[in-house]
Amino acid sequence: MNPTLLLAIPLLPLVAAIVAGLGGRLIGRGGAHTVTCLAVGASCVLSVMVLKQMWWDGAPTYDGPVYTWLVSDSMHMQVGFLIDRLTALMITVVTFVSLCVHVYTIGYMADDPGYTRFFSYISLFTFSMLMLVMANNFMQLFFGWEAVGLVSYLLIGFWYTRPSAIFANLKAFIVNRVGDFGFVLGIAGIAYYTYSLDYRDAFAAAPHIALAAVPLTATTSVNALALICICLFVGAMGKSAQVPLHVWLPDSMEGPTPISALIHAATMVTAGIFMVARMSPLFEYSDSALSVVMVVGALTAFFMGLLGVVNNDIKRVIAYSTLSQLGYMTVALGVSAYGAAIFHLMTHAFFKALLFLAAGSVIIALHHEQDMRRMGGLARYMPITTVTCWIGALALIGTPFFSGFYSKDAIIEAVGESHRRGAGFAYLCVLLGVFVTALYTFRLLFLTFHGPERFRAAAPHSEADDHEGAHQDGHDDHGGHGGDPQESPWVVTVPLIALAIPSVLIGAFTVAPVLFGSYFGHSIFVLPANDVTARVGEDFGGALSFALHGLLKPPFWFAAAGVATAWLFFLKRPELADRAARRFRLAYRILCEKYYFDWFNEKILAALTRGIGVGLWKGGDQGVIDGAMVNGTAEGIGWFGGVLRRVQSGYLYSYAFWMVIGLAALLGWYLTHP
Amino acid sequence: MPANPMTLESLAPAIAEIWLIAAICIVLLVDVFAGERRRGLTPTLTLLALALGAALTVQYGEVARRTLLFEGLYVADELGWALKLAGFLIVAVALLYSRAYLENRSILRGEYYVLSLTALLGIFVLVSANSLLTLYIGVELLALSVYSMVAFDRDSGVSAESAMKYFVLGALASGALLYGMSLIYGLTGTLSLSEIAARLHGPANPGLILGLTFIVVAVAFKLGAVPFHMWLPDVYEGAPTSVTLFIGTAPKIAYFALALRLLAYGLGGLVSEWSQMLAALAVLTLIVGNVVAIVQTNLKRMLAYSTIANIGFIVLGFVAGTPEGYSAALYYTLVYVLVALGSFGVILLAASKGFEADRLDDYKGLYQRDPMLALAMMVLMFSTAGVPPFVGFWAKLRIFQVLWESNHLWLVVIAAAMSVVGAYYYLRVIKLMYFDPPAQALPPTARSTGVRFALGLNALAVLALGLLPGPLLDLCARLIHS
Amino acid sequence: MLIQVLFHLFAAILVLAALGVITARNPVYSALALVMCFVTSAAIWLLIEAEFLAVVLVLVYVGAVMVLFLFVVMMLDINLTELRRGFTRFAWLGWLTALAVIVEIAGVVWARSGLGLDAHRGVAPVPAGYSNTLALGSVLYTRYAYPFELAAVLLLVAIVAAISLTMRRRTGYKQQDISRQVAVRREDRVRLVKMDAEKRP
Amino acid sequence: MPHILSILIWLPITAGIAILLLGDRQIGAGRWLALIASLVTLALTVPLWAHFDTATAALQFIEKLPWIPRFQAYYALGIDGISLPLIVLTAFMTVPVVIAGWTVIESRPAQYYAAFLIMEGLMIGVFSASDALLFYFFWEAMLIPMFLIIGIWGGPRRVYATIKFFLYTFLGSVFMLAALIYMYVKAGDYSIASLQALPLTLLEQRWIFLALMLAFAVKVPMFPVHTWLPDAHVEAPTGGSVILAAIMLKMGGYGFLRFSLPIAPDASRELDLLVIALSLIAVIYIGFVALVQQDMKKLIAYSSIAHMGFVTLGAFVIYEIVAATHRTQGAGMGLDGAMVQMISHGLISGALFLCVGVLYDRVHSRQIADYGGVVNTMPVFATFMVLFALANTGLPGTSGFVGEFLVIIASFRASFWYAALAAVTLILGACYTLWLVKRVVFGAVANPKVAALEDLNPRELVVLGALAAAVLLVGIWPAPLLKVMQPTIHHLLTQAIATKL
Amino acid sequence: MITLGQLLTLSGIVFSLAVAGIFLNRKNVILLLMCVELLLLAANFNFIAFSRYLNDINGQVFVFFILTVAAAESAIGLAILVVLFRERRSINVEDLNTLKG
Repeated sequence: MNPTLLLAIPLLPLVAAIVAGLGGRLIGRGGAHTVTCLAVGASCVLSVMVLKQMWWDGAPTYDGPVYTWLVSDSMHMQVGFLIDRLTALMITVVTFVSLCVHVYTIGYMADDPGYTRFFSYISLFTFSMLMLVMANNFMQLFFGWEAVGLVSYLLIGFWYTRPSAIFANLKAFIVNRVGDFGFVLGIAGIAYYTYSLDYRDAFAAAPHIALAAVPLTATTSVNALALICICLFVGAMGKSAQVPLHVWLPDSMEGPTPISALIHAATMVTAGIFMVARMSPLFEYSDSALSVVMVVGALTAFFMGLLGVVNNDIKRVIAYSTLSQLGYMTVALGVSAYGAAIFHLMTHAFFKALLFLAAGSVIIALHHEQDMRRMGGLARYMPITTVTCWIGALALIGTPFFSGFYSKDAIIEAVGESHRRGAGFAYLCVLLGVFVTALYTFRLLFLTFHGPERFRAAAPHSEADDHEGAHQDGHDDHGGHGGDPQESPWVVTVPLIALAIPSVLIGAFTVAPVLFGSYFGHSIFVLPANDVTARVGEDFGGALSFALHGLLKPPFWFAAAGVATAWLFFLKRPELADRAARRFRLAYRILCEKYYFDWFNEKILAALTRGIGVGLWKGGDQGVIDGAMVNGTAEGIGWFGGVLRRVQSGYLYSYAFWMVIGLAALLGWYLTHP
Repeated sequence: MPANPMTLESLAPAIAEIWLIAAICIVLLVDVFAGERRRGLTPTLTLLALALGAALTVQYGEVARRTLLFEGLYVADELGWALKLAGFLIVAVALLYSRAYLENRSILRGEYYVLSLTALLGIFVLVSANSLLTLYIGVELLALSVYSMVAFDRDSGVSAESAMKYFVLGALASGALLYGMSLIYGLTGTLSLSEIAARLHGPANPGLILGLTFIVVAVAFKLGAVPFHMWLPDVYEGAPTSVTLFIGTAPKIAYFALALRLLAYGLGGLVSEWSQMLAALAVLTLIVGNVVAIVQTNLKRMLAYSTIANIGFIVLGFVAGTPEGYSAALYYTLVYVLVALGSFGVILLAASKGFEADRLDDYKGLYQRDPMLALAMMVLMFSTAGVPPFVGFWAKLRIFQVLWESNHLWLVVIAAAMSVVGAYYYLRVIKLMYFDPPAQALPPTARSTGVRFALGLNALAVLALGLLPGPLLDLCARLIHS
Repeated sequence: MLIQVLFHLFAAILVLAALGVITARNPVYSALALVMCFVTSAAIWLLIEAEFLAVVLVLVYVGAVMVLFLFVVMMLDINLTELRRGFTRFAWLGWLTALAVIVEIAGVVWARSGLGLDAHRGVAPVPAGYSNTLALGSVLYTRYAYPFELAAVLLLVAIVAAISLTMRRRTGYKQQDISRQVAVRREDRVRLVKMDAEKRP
Repeated sequence: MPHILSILIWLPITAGIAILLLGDRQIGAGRWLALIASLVTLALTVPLWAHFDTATAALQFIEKLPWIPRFQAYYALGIDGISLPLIVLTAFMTVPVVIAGWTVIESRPAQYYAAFLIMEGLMIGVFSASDALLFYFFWEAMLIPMFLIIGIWGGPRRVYATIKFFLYTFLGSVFMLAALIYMYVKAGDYSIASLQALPLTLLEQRWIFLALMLAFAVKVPMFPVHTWLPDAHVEAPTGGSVILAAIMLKMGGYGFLRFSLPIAPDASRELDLLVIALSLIAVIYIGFVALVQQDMKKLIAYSSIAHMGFVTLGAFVIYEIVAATHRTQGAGMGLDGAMVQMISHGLISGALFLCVGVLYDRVHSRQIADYGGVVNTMPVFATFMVLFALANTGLPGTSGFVGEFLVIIASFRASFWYAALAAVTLILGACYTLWLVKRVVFGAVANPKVAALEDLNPRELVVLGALAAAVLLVGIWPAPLLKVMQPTIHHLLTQAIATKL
Repeated sequence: MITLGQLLTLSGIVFSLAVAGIFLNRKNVILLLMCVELLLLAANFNFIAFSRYLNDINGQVFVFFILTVAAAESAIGLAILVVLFRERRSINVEDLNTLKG
């Protein structure tokens, strides 16, 4: 494989980003989107070529350095690429979704004053994400990891005048930093045991690391590999928004919708999933770490899904859905079904990006209205959006034959097959999660596209998560209100369609090789004892039969029940929903408050942190150190000086007296102490 | 006592004293006959006499090796020679700085110059003394001249008050000195320092310690070590600034010589005893000097306490009890005198008719009124604080060094801590001059070019000696070892 | 034995007189007590055969210095009632300190090896024909010529200082300067002005 | 290049004196002289770097002249891999300072420039002295210009701040001097090499170590002797803050590497936990304190303390690594990290202070509350500010990442907990820095003053641009920097873990 | 026979009384000058005692000079006293406290 070619894949978007960013004024809006779209398009083409080479031509894995970043104490830290099938798949997904988003943005952001900046950012993001997935070592992985975080930070705060946006981006960065905290420790652990940051060395050493122990206190120690893996997974929890580090993702919807689609659904948030899959040779040797992964994933999958049921902001519902789906992927990782996770990652990337872009389309049509209670009946006005959104929804709930079905069903079955500690609980979660998924997805569909048209009434805003301020600054106001909603322009709908197609088809086409076949080859490592995917695949008889089989399995019925419930509560008898909310007031409240995570973080954790800060500052720095020690010493000396000064009374006899005292004392001392 | 025939050649080493006595007579006579009309004559003549004295000393006064004169009452050595030259220089500079000040206060009288010269003679006598008797006479000659100078401004009540205090306490100290000397004399049977040194060996008996203690007290008083320092702030503050300048500079050399000749040479056999006593005094001196200086509002008084603090360092050099220690003390003394000359010189230049410029607040915003003066003062203050690249740093370094060499860990620690405390009030002066705006309309500073030039040279010397401290360090070591 | 009795007598008077100096209420009494101290001291010095100094002490101190003191006391016209001695409540501390110094000195003097000398021995006997004055005189101008000269300067200092400090020329004070009157020349007083003769019309 | 070090030291000092002599009346010429002198000094570091032999740990560019024969003290200069980057940093950072003061300093400008140039020379002297006495000479002399800079051109509480600064550092230095003299008395000369070679008992080492540590800890500054720094930074003029943060703090770190570790290796080993504990406290405690600051400069100052904690951590964790693994492998990484962190912090904190200076020059306030939405009116500035802020949080790709990364990796070898506690900075650093950015840069225009802001002028653009380039360069390709230090670090490690007993 | 010890003790007592006089006296400056004389007398006693004990004339020469110096000293002391009295109209020791601290 040609290294220059590989280099071009990430560098093209980088160059485009720099050009658009620094030279934005020079080349203008048109120039900016042309340059970036072309660059990302080229990257996409190259990625597909790579994928083709890897898949069909059976090209060998490429693992080579680009340049030496530094050498410290004979440890080489390099920038380099590892291109195997996993990478090839990832870069293709990334560049493809990115390309779609680029195109979509042309329409979506048409009126925004930060147009060129936006293109610069998303190109930069593409570069960062590519660096992340193409890395052959931890340093570069971390570089990409942080870089995507950075761009995410910049993009969530894209509309920097909105208080909510800049709050959300700060929150996102900091929560991610909590994850990075673990991630860095994990990397440091790897460096400790292998004295290298290259994957190759780390993976080779995994069995040995599994035998080592890290002392935590004088008497207790933990398994080194478990510790490292959990640390790494903490990083993944941050990036992939797993409980309890998920809190930033719903807020990140403050960013422009393309960003929600690109970063917070399709690509960046899956970096954690990718990373764990990439680290499968490590995780495989630590059952306990995988158990943790699984349980965290299961919790996220079910409980975050529930939140989608009560939220009224269309983007946030999809965001919770994303959280839930990321939970599914994580569960899959936890049961060693890495392939399934990546497979779901891929399908999810398409249909979730589709859902987001569809939501964006709705939002544009309604002049930046995001509250579903002020939508309804849009199907009549926006046919393409409605259809594509339906496709996405069906894929999401795992309707057989749709792409989501294959990946999700595989995960659920894999969990069912697993005997890892906590697998029973996880299975329950993922199964119930299917119902919940269907419920909130169809709630969204019904509230948005069907039922009465509520968008004409200027309903008073009552929900706390309405962002009144966001609508007032006119940054992205598409003209005045009034008139019927209209279908979006082609730059919006084309990406919708482009994404709808794989949302339907990609599962069926790829399930055989990717999930049950040998697509991943050596890029994912599973110990034979842990290989649940193989067990699921034992009775796999092709995509069609797999789907037909699925009709008989519990997940399908759960999903159907969810759809039915949604129909009953939100389309047929909406008052039932209100009654249920009143009846289960406590539960409803907990859900509305998002399990009080935000409340805890803002009211307790942040307040506590500030309290500690103020306490240490006023008490420690100003009180003890400056007050008592520094100024205290100064004042003490001053006081002492004042006292000594009074000894110098001005009276001759006192002076003489002191002299005699001195004399007598000297005499007394030296005569008695010869 | 070898009875050397007294020839003119043999008296050559004493040329400084001989010339000085002659000069005193000349100046006195000329002043009497010149009368009120030619007021400028006496100062000029005095400066000339000092210059000529220095020239004569350079020409004839140098001795190849230590020789005794005047029946062993007088010792001529390189140390004495160098200190006398320094004395000439210091007194000349001090008088140069003082001229305008004296004139402004109508005390520019010939007697002032005569008394300066007699004080200098006292210094010379001390510097070359080799007998308890010559030491005593030197001390008194210096002290009596200085007492009168302090009271010289007859229209100033504080001057008289401080002179009275100085006089009474000084007499008390003289009494102690004599009492101690009498015991030392009685117990060794000789007045000659060389003889005393030769006869003192073996364990000290209480009588010697008794005498030694009295002598230490007297020396401590003269130097200004706590708790015998109390005259010093009052005198520095009360005396006319020109006299403060005088007291603060040249006599320090003499008292260094007193301590050296008497304690280090004469009573060298009792070094372990007196160095312990001095150590205790030095600690007290460092603490009191630095701590009390902080709370002062009068610059002269603050510098007085600063002097006390610096005396603490000089005493520390003696505490080491080695030639290295004495040379460190000598170096410190010379450096201190150089800086004190400049500091009081600044006060003299800042003062004008009816304005003493001795409150710290008078220096607010001095930089804006007179940058050159402020710069000089800053250099001097940093030097005293012991900050390189100024020479004060090397002085402190040298003291630390000898303390380490003589294994005085705690003294090092205390001295180090106290030099930090001390830095504070030097910084305060700089703060006033540079960081604060001028307080109110103050009279302009003196503009006499010559004096300003001298002051500039003074400050420059502080810098130059700081950059290249080697020669002076070597000189001090050589002087002590000679 | 007689000498011992005399010594103790004079010593007692000396101590009492010294006490008198520091406790007398009137400075004049103090001065007189001081004179008494000097006289008894001179007597004791005579007892130990230091005649010359005894004489000088009486001459110089009693004759000159003390007179000077009394002169100043009188001249200053001090309000004596103001100078009534008042020991403060810390006086006992002062006395105690003085006592401590005495004890320390006496302790050293009488301790067994306090001085390294035999404190119980008397003064050295003088040979026959010994003249204390002669002995002093013979070294004073030879061996001690240097300090002698310095003493001269010292006295000069005293003169200069005393005059310069106390002599006050008041402003506006008119006095005759005889030497200038005598030395006056004609040119100083008379100016001959040569004028051109009046122009002729 | 004979005498290049001397030229580097004395050229700026001479220029400074010349500017002083030119005076405020000819300040036009003075300014240009200052700029030219600082640029020439910077240019001279290029051949210095180019001719530096990266294969040896020995001192290079040696100069040696007798200075004080009596003390066996020499005017001896020479640099190795740990001095070179710091010298370059010094020369590099002085240029922005000169430019930044171009129009801003109105009172006594001649003295302002003179102070900075003289200080530059003295600081280069500190880093290139190979004689302990000469080192101390420069070390202390540098206090004077800094004292004046803060005191004359500082803010309202400048007097308190500058005296505190002076006394704090003086206190530390005096004890260092005492220790140096003690060693001189034993060794017979002041050359750093012979002090390093001097055999010392454990007791002696312990006291020497503590005395040296006091001096260096104050300079770094380490908890709990750090409280001078926030005050000094807040009150200092922009240039003063920049030099203070960028260079002066590094002298403390340099001192640890140059003196403490090689001279008292056994005491360092014995007391390493003390230093590590203080470093970690600095990272965490100070992180919390930084979080609640209301004053931008104070916040950055506290952040400096936290970042410098990595320097001391990296330097002393080597003993724990050896103790834990019984090997030296990876210990050098701690030292590498410490060095890189110093360089990087010099660039970043300097840049951040310049950023604050840019705002201060326009609004005359350092209070965070007086700003908000600066990005609306100063987009270019905001870009730089965000970049430097992110670098301050240790974002990969910027220089801030490299040092912290290396130190954390090295710490893990010693103990999981050291690494974990050190890594807390990832969170806290992000919190305080980005919260600052949020409140100052982002948001709607907060008040009319912000609305009236003008974006960077070309002068400021050049300054910040150069710093940004440097920050990114070191972040993206730190290898050359590490390469220069490699032999020296290796040698230092050998010295540090060898025993003198 | 008068022993050395007796003489030294006597001088010690006189010395102490003189010193005590200086710091016990709170009213009269002239008294201080007198005490100084007493102090010198005590020292003279010692010198003469030792001189006679050792039969060494040098001690007495010293006393001779002390007497000279003492005379000069009292002259200057009194001169200062006169100046002081002229300025302050008082020779009260307790009034001599404008300089302090």
